[in-house]
Amino acid sequence: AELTVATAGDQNMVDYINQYLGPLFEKANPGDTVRAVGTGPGDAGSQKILERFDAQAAADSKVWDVDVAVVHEKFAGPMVQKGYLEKYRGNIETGKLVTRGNAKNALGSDVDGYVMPMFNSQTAIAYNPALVPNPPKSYAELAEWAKANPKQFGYNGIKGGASGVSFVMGWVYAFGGGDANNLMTGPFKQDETTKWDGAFKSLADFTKNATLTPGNAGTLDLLSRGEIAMGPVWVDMFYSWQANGQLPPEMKLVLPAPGMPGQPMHYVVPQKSGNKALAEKFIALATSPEVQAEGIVKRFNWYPGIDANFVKPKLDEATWNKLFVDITPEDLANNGKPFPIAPYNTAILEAYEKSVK
Amino acid sequence: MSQRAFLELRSVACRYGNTQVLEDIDLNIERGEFVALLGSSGCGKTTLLRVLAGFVTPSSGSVSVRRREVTHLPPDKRGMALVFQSYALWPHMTVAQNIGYGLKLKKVQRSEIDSRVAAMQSLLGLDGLGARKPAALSGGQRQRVALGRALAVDPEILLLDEPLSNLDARIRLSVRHELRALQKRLGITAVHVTHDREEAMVMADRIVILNAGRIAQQGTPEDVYNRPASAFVAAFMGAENVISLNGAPQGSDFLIEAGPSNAAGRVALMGRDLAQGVVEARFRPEAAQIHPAETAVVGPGVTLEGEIAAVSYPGGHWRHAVHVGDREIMADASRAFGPGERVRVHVPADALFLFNSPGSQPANTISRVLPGKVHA
Amino acid sequence: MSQRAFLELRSVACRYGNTQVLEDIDLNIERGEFVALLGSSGCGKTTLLRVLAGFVTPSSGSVSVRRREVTHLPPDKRGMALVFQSYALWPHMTVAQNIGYGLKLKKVQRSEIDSRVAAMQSLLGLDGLGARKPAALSGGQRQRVALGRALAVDPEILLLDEPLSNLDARIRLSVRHELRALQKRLGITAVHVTHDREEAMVMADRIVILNAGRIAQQGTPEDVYNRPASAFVAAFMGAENVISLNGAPQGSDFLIEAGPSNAAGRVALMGRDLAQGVVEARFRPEAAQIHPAETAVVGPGVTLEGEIAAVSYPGGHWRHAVHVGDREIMADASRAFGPGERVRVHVPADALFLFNSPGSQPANTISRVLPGKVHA
Amino acid sequence: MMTTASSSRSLLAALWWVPRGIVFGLMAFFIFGPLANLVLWTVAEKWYFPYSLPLEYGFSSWAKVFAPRGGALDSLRNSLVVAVLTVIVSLILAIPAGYALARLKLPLRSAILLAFLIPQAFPNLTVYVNVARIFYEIGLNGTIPGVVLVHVSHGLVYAVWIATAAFSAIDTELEQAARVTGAGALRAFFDITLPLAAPGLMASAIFVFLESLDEFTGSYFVGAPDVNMLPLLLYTTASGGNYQIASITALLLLIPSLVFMLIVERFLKADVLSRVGH
Amino acid sequence: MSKRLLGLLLVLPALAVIAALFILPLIMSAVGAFRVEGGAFGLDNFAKTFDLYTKDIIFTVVIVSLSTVLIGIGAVAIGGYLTLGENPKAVAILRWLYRWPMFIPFIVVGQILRTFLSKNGMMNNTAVSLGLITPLDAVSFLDWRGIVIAFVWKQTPFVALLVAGAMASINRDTIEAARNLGASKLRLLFEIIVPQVAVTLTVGLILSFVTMMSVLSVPLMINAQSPTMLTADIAFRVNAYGDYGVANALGLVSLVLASSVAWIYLRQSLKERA
Ligand SMILES: Nc1ncnc2c1ncn2[C@@H]1O[C@H](COP(=O)(O)OP(=O)(O)OP(=O)(O)O)[C@@H](O)[C@H]1O
Ligand SMILES: Nc1ncnc2c1ncn2[C@@H]1O[C@H](COP(=O)(O)OP(=O)(O)OP(=O)(O)O)[C@@H](O)[C@H]1O
Ligand SMILES: [Mg+2]
Ligand SMILES: [Mg+2]
Repeated sequence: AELTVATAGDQNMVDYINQYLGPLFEKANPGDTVRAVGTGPGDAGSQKILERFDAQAAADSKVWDVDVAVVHEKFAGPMVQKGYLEKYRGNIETGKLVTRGNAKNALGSDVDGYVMPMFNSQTAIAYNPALVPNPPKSYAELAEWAKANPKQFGYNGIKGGASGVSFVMGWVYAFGGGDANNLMTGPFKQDETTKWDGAFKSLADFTKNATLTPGNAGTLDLLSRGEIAMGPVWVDMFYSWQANGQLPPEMKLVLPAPGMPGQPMHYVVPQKSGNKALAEKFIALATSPEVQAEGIVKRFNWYPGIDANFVKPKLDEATWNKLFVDITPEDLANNGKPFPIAPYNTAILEAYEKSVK
Repeated sequence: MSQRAFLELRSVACRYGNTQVLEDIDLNIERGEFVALLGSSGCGKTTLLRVLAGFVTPSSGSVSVRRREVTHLPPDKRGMALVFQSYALWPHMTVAQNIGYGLKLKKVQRSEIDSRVAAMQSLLGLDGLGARKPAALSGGQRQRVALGRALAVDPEILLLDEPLSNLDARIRLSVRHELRALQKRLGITAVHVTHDREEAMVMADRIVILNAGRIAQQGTPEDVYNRPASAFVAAFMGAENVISLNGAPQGSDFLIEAGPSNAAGRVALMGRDLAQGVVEARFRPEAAQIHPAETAVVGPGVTLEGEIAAVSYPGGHWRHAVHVGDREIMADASRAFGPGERVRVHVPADALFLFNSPGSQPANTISRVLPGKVHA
Repeated sequence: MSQRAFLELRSVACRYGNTQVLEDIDLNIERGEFVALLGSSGCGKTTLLRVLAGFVTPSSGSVSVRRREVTHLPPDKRGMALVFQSYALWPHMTVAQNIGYGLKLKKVQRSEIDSRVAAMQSLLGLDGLGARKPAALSGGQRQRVALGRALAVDPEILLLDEPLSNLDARIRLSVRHELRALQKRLGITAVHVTHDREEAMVMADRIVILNAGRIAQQGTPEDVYNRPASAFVAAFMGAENVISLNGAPQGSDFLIEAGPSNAAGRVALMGRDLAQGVVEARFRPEAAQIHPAETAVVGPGVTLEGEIAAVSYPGGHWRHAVHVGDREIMADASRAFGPGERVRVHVPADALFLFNSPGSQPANTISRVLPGKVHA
Repeated sequence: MMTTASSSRSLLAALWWVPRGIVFGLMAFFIFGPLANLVLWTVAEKWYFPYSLPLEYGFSSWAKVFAPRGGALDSLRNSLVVAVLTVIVSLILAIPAGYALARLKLPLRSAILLAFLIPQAFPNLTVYVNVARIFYEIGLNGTIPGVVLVHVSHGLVYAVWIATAAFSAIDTELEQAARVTGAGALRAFFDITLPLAAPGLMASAIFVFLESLDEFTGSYFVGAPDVNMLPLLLYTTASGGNYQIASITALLLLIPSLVFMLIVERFLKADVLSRVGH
Repeated sequence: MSKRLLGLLLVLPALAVIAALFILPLIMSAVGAFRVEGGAFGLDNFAKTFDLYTKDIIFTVVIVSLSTVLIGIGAVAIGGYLTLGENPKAVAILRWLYRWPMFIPFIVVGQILRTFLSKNGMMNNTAVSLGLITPLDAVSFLDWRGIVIAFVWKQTPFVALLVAGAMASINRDTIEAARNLGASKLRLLFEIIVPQVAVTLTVGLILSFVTMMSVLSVPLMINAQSPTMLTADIAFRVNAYGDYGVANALGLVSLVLASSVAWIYLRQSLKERA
C-alpha cells in the first residue's frame, strides 16, 4: 500500500522522509511505498494539515488521504480535541521509549497516547563570535548588550515564525513578574496575564533598538550576511543552514538563562487513515533508537524524540557530542523550556501585538 | 396592407441618443432600381443605409426588404452588401481574403473563389495587390477593396456609401461604368450615397435628396435637376446663384418686374404655384450667359446687369464673379471678360428656378455658404 | 549650391519594403504657392506628402523646407500641418479638443483657443458638435474636423490629402473658397492632393501630375489643361476620347489625312514636336461638337463621322456615346440626338491633343479604362 | 557637405547610445541583479558573509532536486499539465464572457466584473478549507480536474478582465462588415473579432499560465498528496530559507513560462497587432 | 433571444465557476467574520480588527497604492518607448529586457530581493565595489521600501506587456497627426497614446492592485515589522490563534479595498459607454 506522510516544517523534513526514512521503510516492508508531502514551514504548515483534517471531517470522508502527519506541538492539542487522531502510542513498541512530558501534555492539552515525538527542537541565540566574543549568558545581559550595540540584535517579531515567538516567551519567562512555571504547566489564571506590563514595556524599548528580521529564515539570513551579530534561531535550522553552506561555520549558539522554549514535532495518525497498521509500523521504525540515532541525530543534528539514553548507545561519542558543541546538556536541562500553555500563549501574543509596534 | 415595394421604409425615424437623425422617411425602391441618395454632409445618409442594412434599429417605423418586414432581422439575414464609408476592411486579412470572404461564407469552392477574386481585382485595378494587408494600401486602393468585397458576392441588394470618393477621375469613371453595367446585368437593387452630383445624375434611375433627416425631393435625375421642388434642392443641385426678384403671375406666365439691376422679363409658370411678391430666383453659373453691356438680350428669362468682379478658369470655360446690385453671382462664358467690365447676364427661362421665399434669405440650413461667395 | 526653393524635393526616391513608390522626384515650391497634386489612385501622392511632413525618410534624395535641408529632421520640428487622408482624429478627444490641440501645443491661452476653435467650427459648419467625440460624427463631419485641426494652427505650410473628398458639393465649394482665401491672406504654402480636377484647376497656382511615382507634368492649370505634355496627362485631365489619325507636319501646321471615318483637317503645331505617321488624338467630350451628318463643318480641327450609340443626361447638356469606326467616343451636345442617328463630330484644333504614339494603344497604366466605354 | 552632414548625424546617433546605455544598464542591473542572485544560488555550495560571491560551486542541490524520490519532475509535469489545462478552460470560459461584457448590454455589468475580482481580492487561505471540503464531498479532491478548477477560479479574473478590454477595443464596424457580408453572429465572431482580439487574449493566457504555475495554497488543499505541484516544493523551500532548492525550482518554473511566452509570440505575428485607420 | 439574455447566457459559465468555487466557499467562511464567541452574530471581530490593525490597513493601502502608481509610470514608460522609440535596436533591447521579472513567482521574488536589497546584499555590494558608495553608506531596503520595490519589480512587466500590446494596436496615424502639429514625444505619450490605451492600463493596474493586496510571501520575506500588510496579519491570525473570525474580517476589509478601486473604474467606464 501507499503510505502518505504529510509533514509540516522545512524541506529537510520532506527530504528526511523521502531520502532516508522512506527507503528504509520500503526495504523493511517490500511492496509498500511511502510518499511525503511538505505543507510548509512553521505553524502555517501544521495549520494546513489541521485544516485539511477539518475539511475532510466536514465532508464526512470515510477514508482520509493522510496516513501519518508530522505536526508542531501546538496543533496536537486541537487535533486530539476534535477527535481526529488515533490513540496509537500504546500499540507500538517504541512508545515506551518516550519519556519527556511534552509527549503527554502539549501546551496544556492532554495528548497522551496520540503523539510520538519525531524529534525535539530548541530555540537558542545564534551569534557571530567574531563580533561577540563574550555572548550574553542571560536575558538581562542580552538586553544590556543590545542597548550597547544598537541594531546588532535581530529577531523576527511574532508574525514571522516561532523563533521570534520563542524569544518573546523567554522574555516573559525572564521579566514577566509572575510565575513562569505556571505559564508552562498551567492551569490558566486570568490575573497572571495582568503582570506582564513591565516586561512588554521593556521589550518595546528593546525592540526599538533591535533589528526586525523577516522570518525565521530572515534572522539566519541577516546573520549570514553580517548585518546582525545575534539573534534567536531554531537549533535545527541553524545546523541545516550551516550544512547547506549558507551560514559561516564559525557561528555559534548560546541558550541564555532563564531559558528559551523548544518544542517537539509529533507524529500523529488520523483516525480515518486507511493504513493505520502500516502507519504504526512506520512510526515505530521512525522512533526506533537506531533510526533516531542515525537519522535524527547524526544526519540532522536534531535532538532525539525518544529518551536520549536509548539513542546514545547507538552512536559514537564524537557524533553525540556534536549535538552539544555550543549548548551543553546542562544548559539544555536548565534552560530548555516548553512553550506556555495555549491560553497563555494567545494572551502573550495579543499583548505583544498591542504593546510592541 | 397594400403590396409592398421591394425595399421599403415606412415612416422611419431614427435617433442616436438625443440626436434625432432621420424623421418620417417614406421610401419605396423597386427591384433592380438604382437609387442615388444625395444630401449635405451629416444629414443622415449613412444612417439611412445602416437602417436598411440592419445595424440601426429605427426608433419608429418599419423596414421591409424583398417585400418582407425585416425591422428586427439581423444584418446577415437580409442578404445585402454594404460598402462602408470608412471601408471597415479587416486588417488581419489580405486584400484577396477581404474580397473573397463573402464567397467563402457562401461555401463557394476554393478555385472558384480565387478566380472571382482575381476578376474583381482586375476589374478594380488592384492586380498584384492580392497578398497585401490593407495597412499597406493607399487610400483609394482601400476603398476599391471595400467595393470589391461587396461586389464579389453578387449581392441582390447593394448599399454603397460614397464608394468612389477617394478615387481619381479616370478610375472613378471606369468603376462607375462597371458598377452600373453589373447592376443592370444582374438586376441588382442599389442605393448609392454620393456627393458627386454628376455621378448621381449619370448612374441613377432615381435621385433622392435628403435634407436634415427628411426627404426633400425624389425623382428622375432630369426632374430633380430641372424641376427642383424647393430652394434647398435647387441650391443643392448646383443653382447656387440667388437673387431676389419682384413679380406676379399672369396667365400661364410669371411676369418679372424690372428692378434696380434687372430688366423686366417673363417666364412660363409651367404649373408652378407662385404667388405675387418677392421671389427667390436661383440658377446655375453654367446656365447664365454673359454678354457685353451694350448687347441687346432676347428670349424669355431674366436679364441682370452687373460688373465683373473676378475671373477664374476651371477648365473649358471662364468663370466670372459678377456684382449684381448688392449680390455677387457666378456665371460662365466661353471667353474671359475683364474685371470691372460692365456686363449683362441673361438667364434663360428654363434655367431659372423661382420660389416664393418667406424672407429673402436663401434656404441654407446646413452649409454655411454665403451666396455669391462660392468661387476661388 | 544654388539658392533653394522654399519647399524642395531633390531627386527623391522612396520605397515601402520592396515596393518602389516614388522615383526621382524634383519639385520646387515657392513660398505662398498653392500646388495641387494630382495622380491616379496609388501613384504615390500620400507618400509624397509624408516625405514632406517627415514621416517617411526617402531612400535617396533630399528634402528641404524653408530653404533648410530637413531630410532627417523629425516631423514635429518641421512646422507643417497635414490633413490626413484617413483623418486620424484622436478618438479620445472631443471635436473642440481635436481642433484646439495644436493651439494648446503652442501654449496659446485658453480663452484664445476657445474663440479660435469656435471660429473654425463655424467656418466648417461644425457648430454645435464641439462636445462630440469623433465616433459620433458622420464621415464628412470627421473630415471637416481633420481639416479644422490643421487650419486652426495657422500653419505656414499646409499639406492637404484629399481634404474635401467626403463633403457634398455645396460645402465643398464653400470650404474650397475659405481655404483659398485663408491661404492667400496668410501667405500659406499649400500642397493639396485631390482627385477633383475642377478643384485643382480652380484653387491651384500650379498643378503637379504624378504618374506611377514620377512627375508627369507640372505647370499652371491652363497649361496642364490645354497643353498636356503626354497622352497620360491628357487622359488624366479628362481627354478620355482617343482616336488614331494619320498625318504629317507641314510648315507650322499638322495636316491630318482623311481616314475611314474622319475628314482631312489641319491643326496648328504650336511648337509641338510631331512626326509623320500615326498619331494618337485625344479630346474631351465637352470640347467636341455634334452636328447632324448633313451639316458642313468649318474651322480648323478634325471632323469625325459616326453614329449615336447611347445618350445620357449628366445635367445641363446631353452626353452621347458615338461609334466612330471601331471606336466609341463621348461627346456632349446641348440637345439630344437619337440613338442610331448619323452625326459629324467636330473637334476644334485647340481642343485636340495629338501625340506620336508607339503603337496605337492609349497610355493607360493603372486604371483599366477601356476607351470609349466610359459612359453609363 | 552631404557627407559631413550624414557623418555628424551618425555620430550623434552613436552618442545617443551613451544615455541609452546608462538607462538600459541600470535597468539590466535591477532586473538581472536579483536574477543573477537566483542563478548563483542554484550552483552555490557555500555562500555567506563577507563573500559577495559563492565560496564553492557545485551541483549537489540539483542532485537533490532530481533525486529519484524527490518527485520534482513529476511535480513539474503536473504543474505544466494543470497550467495548460487552466489556460484552456479559462479562455473557453472567458472569451464568451468577455465578449458579452464588452459588447452586449448586460444588467449588473459592473457587479459581474467585480465578482471575477473576488478570488484575487479576498485572501484565499480561509476559503480553501471550504473548497477542499466541497471537493472532498464530490470526490474532486486530489484530482487534476479539481486543481484545474481551483486555478481557473483564480485565473478567470485575468482572462475575463483582459478579454473584456480586448473586445471593447475592436471597432464594431469590422464586425458589422462581416455580418452584412453574410456571416452569422458566431461566424463573424470567429473570423473577425476573435483574431483581432487575439493579442489581448494571448496576453491574458500568459498571465493565467503564470498564475497557475505559481499557485500554492489551492494546489495543496485540493491537489496534494495525490497531485503534487512544483510550487509546493518551491513554497516549502523558499519560505524555509533553502535558497538553493528554491532557486532551482524557480528556474524550473521559469523555463516553461518562457517557452509558453515564445510560443504565444510566434503565434502572434506582428501584423495582427497593427490595425488600419479610421 | 434578447441581447440581455444572450449576454447573461454567455457570462453564466464563467460566473458559475467563480460562484461555485469561490464565492460560495467564501460566504461559508465569511459569515464567520460576523460570528462572535458563542456563535451569535455581531461585529466584535471587526471591532478587534480595527482596534489592532487599523495601522496595518492604512499601511497596506499606502504601500499598494504607491506601488500601483509606480507600476503605472514604469509600464507607460516602457510601453511608450516601445511604441515611440526610433532606434530599432534600442527598442529590441528593451523588449527583450523588461519582461523577465514577470516569470518569477512572488515567493521567489521575496527571496531574491531579500538577498539583493539587504544592507550587504548584491545591490550595495556592487555599488561598493564600483566605488559609488562606501560600506558605511550602505542601507538596507528591507522595510516598506523593499515591499514596494518587490511589487514594482514583479508587476511592472505585467502591466507593461498589456499596455505595450494596446499601444501597438492604436492607429499610428493618430500619433503622426500629433507629431505633425509639433507635439513632443512626452506630450504624444501622455496626451495621445495613454488616453487611447487608458482602459487597458487601468485594467492592468487594477489587476495588479488586487494581486498585490493578496500576496503573502513578499511582506513575510521582506518585512515582518510592524506595521505590516494585511495578508501577513491574516496568516498570523490563522496560524497563531486559529482565529478565523478576525482573519475573515480582515479578508473582508481587503476585499472592500480592492473592490472600491475597481468600482471607481467601473463607474467611470460606465459613464463613457453611455
Ligand atoms: N506600407 C506599405 N507597404 C507597401 N506598399 C505600400 C505601403 N503603403 C502604401 N503602399 C503602396 O504605395 C503606393 C503609393 O501609396 P500612396 O498612399 O502614396 O498612394 P496615393 O497616391 O496617395 O493613392 P490614393 O489616391 O489612393 O490615396 C500604393 O501603390 C500603395 O499600394
Ligand atoms: N453615434 C452618434 N451619436 C450621435 N450623433 C451621431 C452619431 N453618429 C452620427 N451622428 C450624427 O447623425 C447625423 C447623421 O449622420 P450620418 O453619418 O448618417 O450622416 P451622413 O449623411 O452620412 O453624412 P456624411 O455625408 O458626412 O457622411 C450627423 O449629424 C452625425 O453628427
Ligand atoms: Mg456618411
Ligand atoms: Mg493617398
